[in-house]
Amino acid sequence: MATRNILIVENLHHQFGKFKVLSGISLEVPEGRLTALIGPNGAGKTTFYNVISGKYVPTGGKVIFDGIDITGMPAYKIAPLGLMRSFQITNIFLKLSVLENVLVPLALHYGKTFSCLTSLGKEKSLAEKAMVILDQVGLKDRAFRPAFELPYGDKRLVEIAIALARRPKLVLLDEPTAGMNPEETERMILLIRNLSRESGTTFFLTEHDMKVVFSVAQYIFVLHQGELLAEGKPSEIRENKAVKEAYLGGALDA
Amino acid sequence: MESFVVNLLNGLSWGMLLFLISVGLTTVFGVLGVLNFAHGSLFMLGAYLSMWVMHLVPSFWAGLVLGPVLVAVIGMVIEVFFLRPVYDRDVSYQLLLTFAILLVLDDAVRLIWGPGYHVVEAPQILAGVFPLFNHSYPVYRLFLVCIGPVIGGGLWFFFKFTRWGKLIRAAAMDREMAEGIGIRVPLLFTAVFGLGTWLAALGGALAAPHQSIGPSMGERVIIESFIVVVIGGLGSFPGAFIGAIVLGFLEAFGTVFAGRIQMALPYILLAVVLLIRPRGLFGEK
Amino acid sequence: MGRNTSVKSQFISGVSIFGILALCPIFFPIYWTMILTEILIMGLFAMSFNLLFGYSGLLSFGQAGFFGLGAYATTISILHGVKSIWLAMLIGMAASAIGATLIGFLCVRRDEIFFAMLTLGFGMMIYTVAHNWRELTGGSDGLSLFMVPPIHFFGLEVSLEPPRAMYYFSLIIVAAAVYILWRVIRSPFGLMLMASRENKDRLYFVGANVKNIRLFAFVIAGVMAGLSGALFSLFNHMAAPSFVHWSFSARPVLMTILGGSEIFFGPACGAAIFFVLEQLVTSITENWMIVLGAILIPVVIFTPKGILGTVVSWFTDNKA
Amino acid sequence: MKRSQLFSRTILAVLLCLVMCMPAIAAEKPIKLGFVYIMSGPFSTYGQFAKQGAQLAIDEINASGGILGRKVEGYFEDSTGKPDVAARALKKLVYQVGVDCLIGLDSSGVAKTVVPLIPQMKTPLIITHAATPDVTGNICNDYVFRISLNLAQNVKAAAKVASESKANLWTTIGPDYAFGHQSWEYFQKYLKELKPGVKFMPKDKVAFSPIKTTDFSSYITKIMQSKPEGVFISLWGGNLIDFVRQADQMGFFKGDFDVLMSLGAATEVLYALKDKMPVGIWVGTRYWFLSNNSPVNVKFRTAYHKRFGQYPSYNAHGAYGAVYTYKAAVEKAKSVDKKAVIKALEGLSIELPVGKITIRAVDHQAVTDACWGKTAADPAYPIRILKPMRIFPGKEITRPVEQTGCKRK
Repeated sequence: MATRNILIVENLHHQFGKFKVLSGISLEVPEGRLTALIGPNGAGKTTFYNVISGKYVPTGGKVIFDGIDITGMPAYKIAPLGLMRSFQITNIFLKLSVLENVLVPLALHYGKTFSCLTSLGKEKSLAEKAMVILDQVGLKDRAFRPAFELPYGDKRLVEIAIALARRPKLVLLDEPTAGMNPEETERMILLIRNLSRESGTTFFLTEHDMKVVFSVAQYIFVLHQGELLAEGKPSEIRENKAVKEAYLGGALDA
Repeated sequence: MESFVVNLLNGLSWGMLLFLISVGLTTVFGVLGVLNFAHGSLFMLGAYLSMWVMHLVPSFWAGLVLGPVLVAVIGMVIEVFFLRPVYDRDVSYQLLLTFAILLVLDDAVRLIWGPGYHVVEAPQILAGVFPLFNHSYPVYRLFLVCIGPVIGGGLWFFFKFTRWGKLIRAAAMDREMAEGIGIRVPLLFTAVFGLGTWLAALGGALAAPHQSIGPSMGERVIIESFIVVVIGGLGSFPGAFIGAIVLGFLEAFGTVFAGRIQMALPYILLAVVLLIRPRGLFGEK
Repeated sequence: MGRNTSVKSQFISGVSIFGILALCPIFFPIYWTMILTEILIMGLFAMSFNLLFGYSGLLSFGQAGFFGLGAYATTISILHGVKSIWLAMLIGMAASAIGATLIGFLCVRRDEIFFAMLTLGFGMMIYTVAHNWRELTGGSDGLSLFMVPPIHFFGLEVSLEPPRAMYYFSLIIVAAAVYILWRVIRSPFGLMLMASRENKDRLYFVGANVKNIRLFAFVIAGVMAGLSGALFSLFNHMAAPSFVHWSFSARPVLMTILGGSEIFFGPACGAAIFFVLEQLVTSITENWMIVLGAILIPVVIFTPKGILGTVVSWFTDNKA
Repeated sequence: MKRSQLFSRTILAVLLCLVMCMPAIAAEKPIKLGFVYIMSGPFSTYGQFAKQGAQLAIDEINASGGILGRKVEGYFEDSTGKPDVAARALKKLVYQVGVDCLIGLDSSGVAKTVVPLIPQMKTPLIITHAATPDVTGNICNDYVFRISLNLAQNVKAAAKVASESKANLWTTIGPDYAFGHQSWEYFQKYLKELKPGVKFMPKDKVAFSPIKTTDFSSYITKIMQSKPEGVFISLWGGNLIDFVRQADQMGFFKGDFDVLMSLGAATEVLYALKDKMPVGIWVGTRYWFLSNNSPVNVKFRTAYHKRFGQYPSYNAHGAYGAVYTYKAAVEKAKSVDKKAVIKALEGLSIELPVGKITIRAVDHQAVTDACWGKTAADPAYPIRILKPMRIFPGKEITRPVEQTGCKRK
């Protein structure tokens, strides 16, 4: 059975001034497959995400999400289509409670942005939905605590919960385990695997930590100096000579 | 033609005075991150204290040199005792704190020197006039036109080539890094605030022979120097220069063409610049 | 600290404050009733400002522009023959709404000090219009209302000329407006505002058009400022250019930071503190500026949450 | 222990306050006069002068037995020059302090917006400085009086001076708000009446500078370039000082044209400028301390000079004169009842330092003399004085009631 491609990137270019960051990247992400994008520092992974999620307008190429051309679309229009992302640096609503952090995208999703005289407390269905998501990521018991009080690992989970709240078709995870200790990393890997299997959402992550990538991803793209160096199943990538060279041999053995 | 040249000089001389005030404001903002509402009051204090010295010594030049230095000392005291606790606060708290300082300074001046107006004379050498077309133009205004670039150039040299200047620029760019390479940042901040204050006070001392000295002096320049700093780009040195000259010209030529909206000209300029260039003319992204 | 309990306590404190305020004129001399009226009006003004400042993270330095639009439009419509106070106040609010929409559209794209300076600039443009359009606004002299028309309800005619009548009129209007603000803050939209204050970029990436959210808040704040301006013009029988000047915009900033921007009633409390302080200081000395400054400096340095905010956090900290 | 101590101390403090708030229960209550002037900020000079003048009058009156045997107390409030603050100050004086009469108001804008509030307060207000014609014109009311020269009177005198000069083409520089614009309008009207052939610069050639202006050079340039024969200047206070110094440097006073300054003889301006005030310029003021040598004036200027070290300004005179005017009204009415005092004020004539004034019964404007003169140096005084001096009798410069727009009665 041929699965549908949820994301198609065609010949994507991006440059800052004269500095080329992405030069001609084409790739496809099939629905339901846990895909990863790896590459050494400065390969252009975050820029790639920023272009797709609408932070930058690409200087060339096309991004097609779920059959819709989203090239150059602003971020706030892309998210409602079902494409969400998380950030490498924890990027949540610190002074709001954990629950409220999730309620923000939920309220947006259900068109409540400008309803300004109804009480949020009375929106029971929103709160229930939020609790389900918090349960999924394991934060249910901390729902009423202000987000800034949480330990680092939990903040990263809030980040994921926000991305999941709108029940997106595709989630871009930008280094979800960055800065985590081994225990937290372990928990995150488990979470991503489960979510990918159960939630019906496609995950596309970048990762620095090779261990994470190879234990999670079903398919891997390798980005090097703004170009796609290789792609394939984890086992194929592991054996790829060019990839090994790009990483100077070191990281892949880890 | 004649009116054009005269207005050009009018705009330039007022612009240079604005530049001196604004460059202090922008330097303080660039390094300390504080937008100082009391800057206008320090300008006023500069005028009063140099007047005081001028009467004491009595020499215009002594006042011009010593007055601003005295104010700079006061500025450093303010920095140490009042500004230090609020560096990591929101801009609005800093604005309010400096506003409170403004209230104290303005009223203190009124208590000491009374609410009336005072007048200071330009020294003999600058007091005359020179012929311009068939009118006479005061030498002192020309002096103002010249002193602006001199002080601006001096500052530029200071920031570009001296050790202290380089240190200040380093601290402005990255406070933590500056601390990392062993700069005593608190001391540096005090010095920078002193420098900013000195510039404002120097502006006041230079303005003294040109306008009446009164408790309202500061209030009149503070919003204008805010506008200069913002349209030039916060923390930008050339920005303050260009901004001040543009505003000076706008106000000088505005009397000819603007009519009823003349009062709004600085604000229209401010809005237009911010809408087209959000960070000001020389602001960094 | 659970948000729900704080919501409940806020509501209860709101209702009890209203009750106490309703009783005040019975015990207060007439002058203090007038001061209290002013506190109510300025309190609403400060709270409108805080919808932007405290809840949306936008420091507006031109809020007096909308206050003034409300005051002028109300005064002008009464002077041009509008007999109903309600209609006149509605016209005032409409004028502020239009002004806030136009100006907000341009301002909400900017942040922090740039937002503050833009609002300052546009506020001062409104000031220039008020100051120079002599035919309509009376120019620098402003406009004076010789008589405020009486209000009618249920066939009853009530004159607003007696200070106590004006007080109750203001109290009811301000209470209604504050209730609306309270609803707004607790609504999903209120959550959006706080989210935009906390992390504008993130909100953008979960699919919110931050500009529109801010614009909507700007308009609500503008209308509320306009309403307080309309009340102020009725209370003082006048509209004057000084209502629109930037130094008038500084008042809600001062009051909000004095009272505390993170507490719903903080700005109103700040207004009360400000007025009482002003009354005390000016009755002692003409040099009230130096005294006010000397009081403000330690307040800003030592109570970063404002006076009410600090008091509230004492209590909540003790509980925890 | 400590707590109870605190408690008892609080009670003591409260009691003390109460005692202090109820002054002199036994003695006859003093007459309370409430003053509202600009006491703080940029224009506080005016409030300070007024306070000195008022204090001097009150002390003199109390030393000579008070009014109807009762002592006089002055209460001073700060208007800050803002109409809402001024309204609050007036309310405080009336409702909280319970004054018998209100005196004051500097700014015309403030006067215009608060005057309609006065009837509610049912307390007479004697305006001593604000010059807008409207408060004794189209917004006049039963409770508001003015003993100082208004704009129309002052400008009428200016027009008379101007009509005698050779200049036939006039222009103006004034502050860019109602006062400046109105001064110019009245000046044109009155001068045209006196000298029909006279011409005035068109709108785009005259200059109005915003009140915050400190650099007048471009306005000076504009006026000089338009080549007028006469210039009428309505700038005042700090604006006028800045203007005179900058204009002098640019050759404005070299004699290419005639110059009139409607408020150039204000003492705060002359004291600031001292010998930098050019000589031979026509200047006017609302009160000139050397305008006459009547015993009242000599007593006032010497007493004022002795006590405060300066010759009195028009604002000091206004407050001083208002207190004496109130005294005269009370003595005429033989009562401090507000209605009776108002009745007595209507049509009252009294000898003030400025000369004899008469308060017209209908519009409540005082008919008072205007003083103009040419600036001159005199070693006996630290400031410029007026020589020659012209006194314009009040009757000649005060417009008839029908023209004021006052619709009382």
